[in-house]
Formats: sequence, structure tokens, C-alpha cells
Amino acid sequence: MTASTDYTAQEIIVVAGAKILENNKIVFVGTGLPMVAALLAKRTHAPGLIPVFEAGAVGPPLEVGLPISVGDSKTITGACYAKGLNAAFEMTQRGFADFDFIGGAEVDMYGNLNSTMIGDFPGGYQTPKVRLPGSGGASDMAASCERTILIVPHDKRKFSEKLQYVTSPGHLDGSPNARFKAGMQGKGPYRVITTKGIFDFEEESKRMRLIHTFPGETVESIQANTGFELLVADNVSEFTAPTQEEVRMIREDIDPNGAFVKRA
Amino acid sequence: MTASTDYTAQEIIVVAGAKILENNKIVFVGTGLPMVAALLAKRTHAPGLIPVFEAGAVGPPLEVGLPISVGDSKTITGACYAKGLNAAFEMTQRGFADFDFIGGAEVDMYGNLNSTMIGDFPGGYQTPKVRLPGSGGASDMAASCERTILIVPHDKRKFSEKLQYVTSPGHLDGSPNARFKAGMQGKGPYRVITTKGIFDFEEESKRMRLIHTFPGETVESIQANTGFELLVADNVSEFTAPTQEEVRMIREDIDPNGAFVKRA
Amino acid sequence: MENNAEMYWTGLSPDEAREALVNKDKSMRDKRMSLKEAVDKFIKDGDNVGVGGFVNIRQPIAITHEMVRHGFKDLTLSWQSAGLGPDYLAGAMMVDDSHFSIKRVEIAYWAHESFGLSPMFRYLAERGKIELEDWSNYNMSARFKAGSMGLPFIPTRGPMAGDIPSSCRTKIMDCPFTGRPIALLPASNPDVAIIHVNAADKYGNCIIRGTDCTCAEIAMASARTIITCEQLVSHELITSSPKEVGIPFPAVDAVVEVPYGAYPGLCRRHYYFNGDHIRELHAAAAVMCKGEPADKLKAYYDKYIFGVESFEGFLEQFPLSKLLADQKAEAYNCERLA
Amino acid sequence: MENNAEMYWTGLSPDEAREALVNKDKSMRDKRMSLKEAVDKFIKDGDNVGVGGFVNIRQPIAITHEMVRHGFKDLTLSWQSAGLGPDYLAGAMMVDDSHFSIKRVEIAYWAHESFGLSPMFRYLAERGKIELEDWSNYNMSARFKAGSMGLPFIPTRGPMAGDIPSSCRTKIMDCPFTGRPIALLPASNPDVAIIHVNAADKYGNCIIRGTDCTCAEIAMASARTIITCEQLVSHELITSSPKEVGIPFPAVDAVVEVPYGAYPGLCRRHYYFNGDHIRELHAAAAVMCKGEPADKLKAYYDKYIFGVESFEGFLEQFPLSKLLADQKAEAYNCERLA
Repeated sequence: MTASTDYTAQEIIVVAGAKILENNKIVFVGTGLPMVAALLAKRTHAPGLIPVFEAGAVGPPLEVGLPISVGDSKTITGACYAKGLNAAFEMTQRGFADFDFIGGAEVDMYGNLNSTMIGDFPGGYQTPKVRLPGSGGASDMAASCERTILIVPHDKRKFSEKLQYVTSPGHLDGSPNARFKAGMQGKGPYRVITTKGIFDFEEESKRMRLIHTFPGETVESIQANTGFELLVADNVSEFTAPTQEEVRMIREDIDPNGAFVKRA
Repeated sequence: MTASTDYTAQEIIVVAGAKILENNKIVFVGTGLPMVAALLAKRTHAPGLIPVFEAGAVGPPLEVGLPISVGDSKTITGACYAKGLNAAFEMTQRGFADFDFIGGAEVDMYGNLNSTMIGDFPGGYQTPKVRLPGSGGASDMAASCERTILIVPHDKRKFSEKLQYVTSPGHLDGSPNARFKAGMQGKGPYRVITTKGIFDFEEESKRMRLIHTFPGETVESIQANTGFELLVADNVSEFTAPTQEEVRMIREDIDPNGAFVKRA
Repeated sequence: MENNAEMYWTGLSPDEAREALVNKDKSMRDKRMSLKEAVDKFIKDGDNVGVGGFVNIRQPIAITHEMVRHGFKDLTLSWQSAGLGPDYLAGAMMVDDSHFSIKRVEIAYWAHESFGLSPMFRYLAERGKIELEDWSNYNMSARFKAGSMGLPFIPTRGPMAGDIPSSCRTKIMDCPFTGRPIALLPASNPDVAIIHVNAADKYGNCIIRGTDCTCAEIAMASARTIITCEQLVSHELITSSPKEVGIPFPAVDAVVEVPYGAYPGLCRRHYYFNGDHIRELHAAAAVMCKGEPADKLKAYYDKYIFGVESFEGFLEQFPLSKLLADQKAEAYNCERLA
Repeated sequence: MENNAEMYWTGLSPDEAREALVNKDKSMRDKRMSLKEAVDKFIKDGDNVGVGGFVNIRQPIAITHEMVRHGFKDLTLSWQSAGLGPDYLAGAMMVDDSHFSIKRVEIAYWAHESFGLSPMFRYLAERGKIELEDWSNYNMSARFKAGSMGLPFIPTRGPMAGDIPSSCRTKIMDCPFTGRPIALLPASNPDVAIIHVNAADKYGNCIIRGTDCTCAEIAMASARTIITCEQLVSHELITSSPKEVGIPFPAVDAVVEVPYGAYPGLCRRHYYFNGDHIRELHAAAAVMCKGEPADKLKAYYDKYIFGVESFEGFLEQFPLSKLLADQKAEAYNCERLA
């Protein structure tokens, strides 16, 4: 269990994501790093993890390797169920997903997520400064899975007081029962994993709270790179660096072609 | 094409029903005599008839014989599509059924049908005098198929001014666009086949109109056995008696066990 | 449109149904047990029981026999169209309503198509012994579908007029997009689903042959699901064709291998109807509609259900030649090499 | 909840969608024709085109190439998540918008997952050249589902908050059964569906392998449907497994056998992604986002689309070794005996 000394920012995100996933739970996996993290979890501490992919596959063993799309043929092989998008989201809406695991471009202190546009909404909606891909299934997962795990690269402009567009609803304005009152289900954002640390949400205020710093970061360095005031857990601790074996698994076994985990 | 001299009341209904069905159309077939009629049509003038059964089968060739349930295994063999009830009714609601073909216990002059109860509704709903099976899919077909063909045994008490319970909506109160205004689709009742004749519905009033008398019946004998005032078409004619070959096909090929066409 | 104050949910409300799944262990684990154990563990007095199959096709007959032996009170039964399954439960109530009782049915159809009416339904309904709620086949199928989708309701276009909307809890509203009336049907989330399938693995991944009926919707809408299957097969075989899986394991709580588990009804690829036995059962009940006592029906139950330990004991009372003939009749319907 | 006065339907309104089916010849007849003929006959300027597949999985690439050769104006494109299909259409607009133009998109996602963003989407959206309507994957899937069900709308629970409901025509109402807010999504009934499947018979009964995506819903919601398939097979083979049929023939207007019809995307059991070619296409478009002229993209279109007669001509420009390698990569994903 020797600590790695040359892991990348994306690799520690993957390791942190994998560790948050619990064995024998159903996780609705979004595209990108969540897929790598789910595969790492399944091959380490959580062999009974049940991944669901929005294109329709439920519970594939993923023995044929890392899917590079949530509709990849690799998600179908050995799956327990494989219909289409409606079926996957209907299951989710019903309550079959313990977790969802999604990424986005911009997040606020309540775990609301933007993956739609950079620019002025609604005024500039039809002429965005940067047009991002759009929700995909992320907003559906965020609305209906029981608990949401988010990945957002840490950057002051991306951890914003006010999002330019709210794609995936989190704790909304943080008011009591805001999600329930809006008609949604599930407890909402549970963890945020960034390039600098791991966060949960404080029970009462629903505000983002630092619980683990990544090696090389401090509470101060993270706050300095965050566009809103962070809460800090009493027992904030440093997240253990990925082991050499974890890094090897990511690089050699899970994502050997760097489909999602870039080497740079 | 020798005329049969010993056909039964149910056999002429089957022959009349078969003749009303058009080749290459999709017909949503209810249980009972409509199944026999559909099979006779398919084996005579309408080989391209496409039957749909509410348990899910679309377009089976029925080469393995007469289904004795709309969910019978015989409806699945060779079908072009076979999901479940929701899929069949969704297709219907979408507009995929040119005709539906259903039976019932009591009918009124607008082609509304009762297959739920004999007794006082709503007062006696929880203690019906006679409890019939209930709608099954008949009311769904009547509400959403394009044109409805009805079979009702002719009896003065069963051709009623006012139904004891309206299970399957027909032309409702006959007022202009009544079906559309109620939220339904389709043109509604198209033909009624009874033990005494064949009826259509007059365009304006939507009232039941005699178009063919069965051999041995007259306009008067039929009116005498009808609990409401019938309209009579200008060109009312006698329906040609079933041929010996048609009767033979029903008795020997299609329903040899008398599952639906009783010999008595 | 009426407001929601008067709405009553039978089975689980949408929020309760969600909560039930949230708190459920959804892991892929061995769920095999005896039918006795499954019925004892997962069905309770007062439950809303969702009944799989359609008329006499793939009805959960073995489960209903076990339920009768166990005895339950005040059940609500929900299905679209059914015959034998509810007949067996209703017949038990006719024999001894202190041992078994049905409080309410939410249904579209209770009869037997070519095998005629259900004397059990007539007996109980015409005497006011059960609460009735009439829907249509699509209505009930769509209600289960709404439940399986985690929705509180689903819209349909039919039946929009006539007396069904006044017999049930549907609400008609003006569509906010078209202005035309549309029916909103409240979801059905039964406490427990009872379903017979062709094949399942020990985790509860199920394969259904022939019509799916509304089985997947009922299983996924319910808080708990008991599955009987003709064949218990390996997980590897099931997952070699993921698209054939009709009900996925997280929706299932108990898996019991019960060959002939839908007999004397039909199970595609396995056996065709035994119409003679359906008529024998009905004859025993029909006399009660004419005022005779329960003797004949009690004799049927004593012989076929209370007098045996398990469903195998019921099957053993049929001559082998009859079981083989019913297998052969079905083999003709879907001829394939063994 | 707002009233319906402001509702606008793109594609067909629910009543128009019904009428289109009522007037349609739904007979089981031979629907084989050339792709050129199908595109010419069933797609018109101004149509709402529903795009099958998901991201780069089973996208109707051959159909989009033929559409580009034909040229269309003012299309509305509808899908849940797509990549290459709309990229080819959008790229044609970037090359020459007098030959091909998109007026509007109704979508949840337009990008390529591991292959990155779509430079076509960025180019057109950031310059205000197409109308945008953002939904979620479930929203768009459910809208097609509502269309395929003949419903004017379908309820969903998500996304209930955030900005998506303000970017689209969803309406939020209080559920009449629970009192809680629920989203009502207007149905989508495209004028024409473009769908690639694994196998079909000449009548249009289709078998899909791997994820169904939202293909059946789109086909059944649309007024017309063009199907390309990897394999055209006999009706007898298709109907020997009725439960495997994903799209039934009455929903289909044209059937065209086009092997590799979703290439360079993935088609389960046939071929895996050709990522290199996806990147080649994107590189030619990406420079236009930085202000360069259309030369490189035009060269790509001249070489691969305008310079060939049919999709076969596109395929012929790949080395056989690459096509075989992509076949082999997919064979690893779903190993089976030939």
C-alpha cells in the first residue's frame, strides 16, 4: 500500500470517487471520471457495486473493460437488464438508485450544477459565450437518485456564488425541504470531489463543507480558490494519497487508453 | 357458394363480423366471437388483416389456431411484436388501430356498451343484481380505436333506452363532437352486429340505424325486439345467409371445440 | 378538477412507495426460499396484493394456494384482468371468511373468457361482500406503470366518458397544452406483487415468455415481490441475454422454483390451459350463487389445497397423462427443438 | 400553471399526430427502397426530424449523409443525447447554409463523452445560428414516449427546479393527488424519425441489439419513419422471436439495408467506435470556432459525402484493416459464435 508520488489530479479524483462508493449499492453512473471510479471501486472494495447507465444497462460486471460512453456496448455485456433511456430513468424516479455520480462545469455552495452554458441566462441563452453539452441525464439523476456525488474541477470561477445556469438541481437555495417542496425526490448532493479536496453538505444549512483536503492543499488554499464561503468540518483531515497499486490499476487496467483519465 | 340452412345465431354473427373487417387493416380484437370472426376474415377475403390482442400480440398469422384468450399463447406465435398490455393500449391510443371489435351485454342507441353490471348505478354499484366481468380492455378500445364494431345479442332488455352502466363509450349522448369534447379519439361506433341484423350509425344524429336484416327477420320484428326507436336505412336489405363453406370453416377449421361458437 | 384532499391510497402512497425502496437492501444476493417462507415473510393482513398474469395466462396460482393455506385477512387485490388467481383467493373466503378474506378489489375484469364468468366474483360482488373499484385494462396497467415509474399519476385518453370514471378515483382535467379533457389515473403501488415467470436466477432476474402482461410494472411498483418460476437457472445464462430480462433483480424479494406454478392456467412454452379443471373448480362454487352451502367448494379446497403440503401435492392429483397432454398442446403452439 | 394559449408545437400537435396515423396505410407491405429514395420521399424542408441512437451509439449516420447530399432547409432536430448524427447535419450548414440549414434543436446533450465537445454545436450555438431548447435526457425520452403513446403530455419528477424548466415548454403543476409539484412535458411527435437498427424485415419489423436508446418511442411518435439496418432478414426469422422486435412494421415507412450505417459510431455486435475518424471530422470543424473559414470542413464534406454517390462510397475510403479492426473490437465486447 505504498503511496504514489506521481498521481495526477484526475487520478486522485478517481480514487476518492471510488472510495465514496459503497459495496452492494446501486449507483447511477454519469459519463467520464465517474465511470472510471465505479470500475475501480468494483475491482477493489466494492465488488457488489451495481452500476446503472442511463442508456439502459443495469448491473453489468464490466469485465470487458471501461465503457467510453454510457451507451457503450461494454455496458450491456452481462447486464441484468437492458432496455432504453426511459426504462433507466423510470427506475431512478421510482427509487432504485442509491447514488448518482455526475460531473459538471460549475457548482455553487448548495451543490447545484451547471453543464449547459457560460453566459447570461436567460438574456443570452440563445447566444451563449460558451455552449457546453447540456444536461444529458445529469439533471434527471440529480432530481431523482437518492444521493448525488459530484465531480467538479476546482477553480475559483467554477465554484460560484451564483451559477450562470442551473442544469442539475442540488439543494437549491438551501432552505428547509427545498427539494421536496419543488417536487423532487432524494436527499440531494452528498459529496463533491474536486481537484483539491472532498466536501459534504452541512445538515442544517445544506452548504458545502470541506471534509478532506488533498495532499498539498490546506483549508486556506482551497478557500482561496473557491468563489463562495466554504464551511469547514471540525475534523477536516487530509485524504490519503492514492497508492501505487491504485494508480497502476487506473493506468494499466482500467483506462489504459486515457479515454477519460488524461495523463497530462 | 351454397347457402347454409342450419347455421346458428352465433355463426351468422361471426360471418357478418368477418365481412365487415377489411383487408390490410389493423383490428384490435376483443375476446369471444370477434376472435372467431377475425380468423374467418383472415382465412377468406382478408388475408392481410392485422389482428392486435390486448395482452400484447400484434399481427400474428394465427396459423396455430383460434386463441381462446386474448393472452393465449396462440396469439404470440409468429407475431410481429409482443410486449404487454401497456404497449398494446399505447399503440391504440396513438392511433395504430383502424378498428376494434368488442362484445357486450347491453347497448343503447348511441352505441354505448355495458359489460359491467346489471342493477342500479351508482346506488347499487356495490351490490349489483348481476355482476358482469367488467370492462377488460373494451372501454379502452372503444375510447381510442378509430372505429368500433360491436356484437350484442339482440334482446329488448339489452337494447335499452338507458344503460344500467356505461362501460365502453360510444357516441355518448349523440351530440355533435361529443367524443372529441370528452377527450377521446376515433370516430366511435361503426357497426353493431346482433342476432337479428346489422346496424350502422346515422351521420348526424349518431343514432343506431338498421342496414341489414338477418334471414327470417324484418324491420318490424327487429324494432319489436329493441328497447329504443331504431332508425332504418333507406336501402335496408337482407344479409345473405352464411354459405355452407363458411359454416364448415367455423365448425371444423376455426372453432372445432366450440370454445366461443356454441353449437346449441 | 377536484382537489387532493379526498384522495385515499390503497397500498402505498407515492411518497411511501419511494421510502420503501430507499430503505430496501437492493444488493444482488441469493433470494431463494420455500414458497411457504416467502408468503409468510412478505405478505401481511391488510396488504394490497398486485396479481401478475392476465386472465388465466401465467397467473400466480401456486402462490395463491400457499396464501390460502396460510390465511390472510382484509386483503385488497389489484390487477387488470384475472381469472383463476383471484378465484382461488375468493373461493377460500367463500369457504371460511374467518380464515381468509378479501376487503376490496381494484380491477378491469374478473372472468374467464371462453371458460365463462367467475362464480366467485358473482357470489362476493352480488352479496356486497367486497368493495369494488372498476377500471379498464389500460387504466389498471397504466396505474401499475405509473407506480413503477415513481409517478403519482399517469394521463390516459380513455375511458374518458361513461361510468368508469365515476366508479374509481380517476380525475379528469383539461390538458394544459391542448385544452382538451384528459384522465389522470392515480398510481398503484401495491404492498406486495405475486408473479409467476418462466425463468429466473437466484437473485430475481426474470425472463418472461409470451405476453409480459403487466408483470414488470406490478413488480417494480410494489414494495415487495414474490416470484415463482418454471425454471430456476444460472445467473450466467440469464445475463447472456440481458435484453430478455423482463424484471430486474432489485425489484424482487423472493425466488421460488415452482414448475407448473400457473396451472391449470397457461404458461407459454410449458403448458396450455386445463379447461376441465377450471370448470371443476367453477362448478363447486357456482352452486353457492344459487344459495347452496359451501360443501362442494369446501371439499375442493380440502382435497386440493388444505389437504396437501405444497403445490406439488396439488399437481400430484392430476394424472400424468393429463399434465403431459397439456404440455404437448402448448408445444404445438410454439414448436421448438428441445 | 399557465394556460394553453401560448403552446406551440414543433413537428405535429397531438391531434395532427393522430390524424397522420389514421390516414396512413398500415398494411404489411414491402417497404424496401434506396436510401436516396427514402430521404427524398419522406423528409421535407421545415420538418421536425427525430434522431435515433444515443451519443455515438447506433446513430443514423448513413441517413444524415444522404440528407446532406439532398439538402434541406430549416429543419428542427430532436433527440435526447447525440453526437455524430447532428454533427454531420450541422457541419453541412457550416459549409453552406444555402444548401442545408437547421432552424432549431430540442435536446438534452450534444457532445461526444470521451471524444469531447461538438465543435459544430459550439459554432452554431455561440453564434446564435440555431434556436436552442434545452431539456434533460429523461425529459426528451419521455416526450417521445408521450408522443408514441398518443398522449399530449407526460408527467415527470425531474428536473423540477433549476433553469431547464425556464428553457423549455415544460409546465409545472400541483399534482391533484398529492398536492406536490410535478412537471408536465409536452409530447414530441416529429414529422419524421431517422433510425438505424441491427436487423429488419422488408415490412419494417426491427430488432435492436444493445440499448434500445429511445428509438422505438421516436419511431412510433413520428408521422413517418426511415429505417436503415445492418441486416435485412426474412420475415420468418424476425417473427420467430416476436419479443425481440423493438419497432413493429406499422410504424415504419422505408427499410434500407445499409451495413455500417452508424459508422464511425458504434453498433452493437457489428463494430466499435472509430475514434480517429470522429477526431478527424471534429478537427476540420474546430478551426471554424476560432474564426477560420470553412475550407477544411468543406474538404472533408467534398471527400466523404459530396464526392461519393452513397454511403458505400464513404466506407470505401477506410482501409479494410480499420473496418475489420473495429469489427473485432466489438466482437470482443459481445463474444459469440458466428
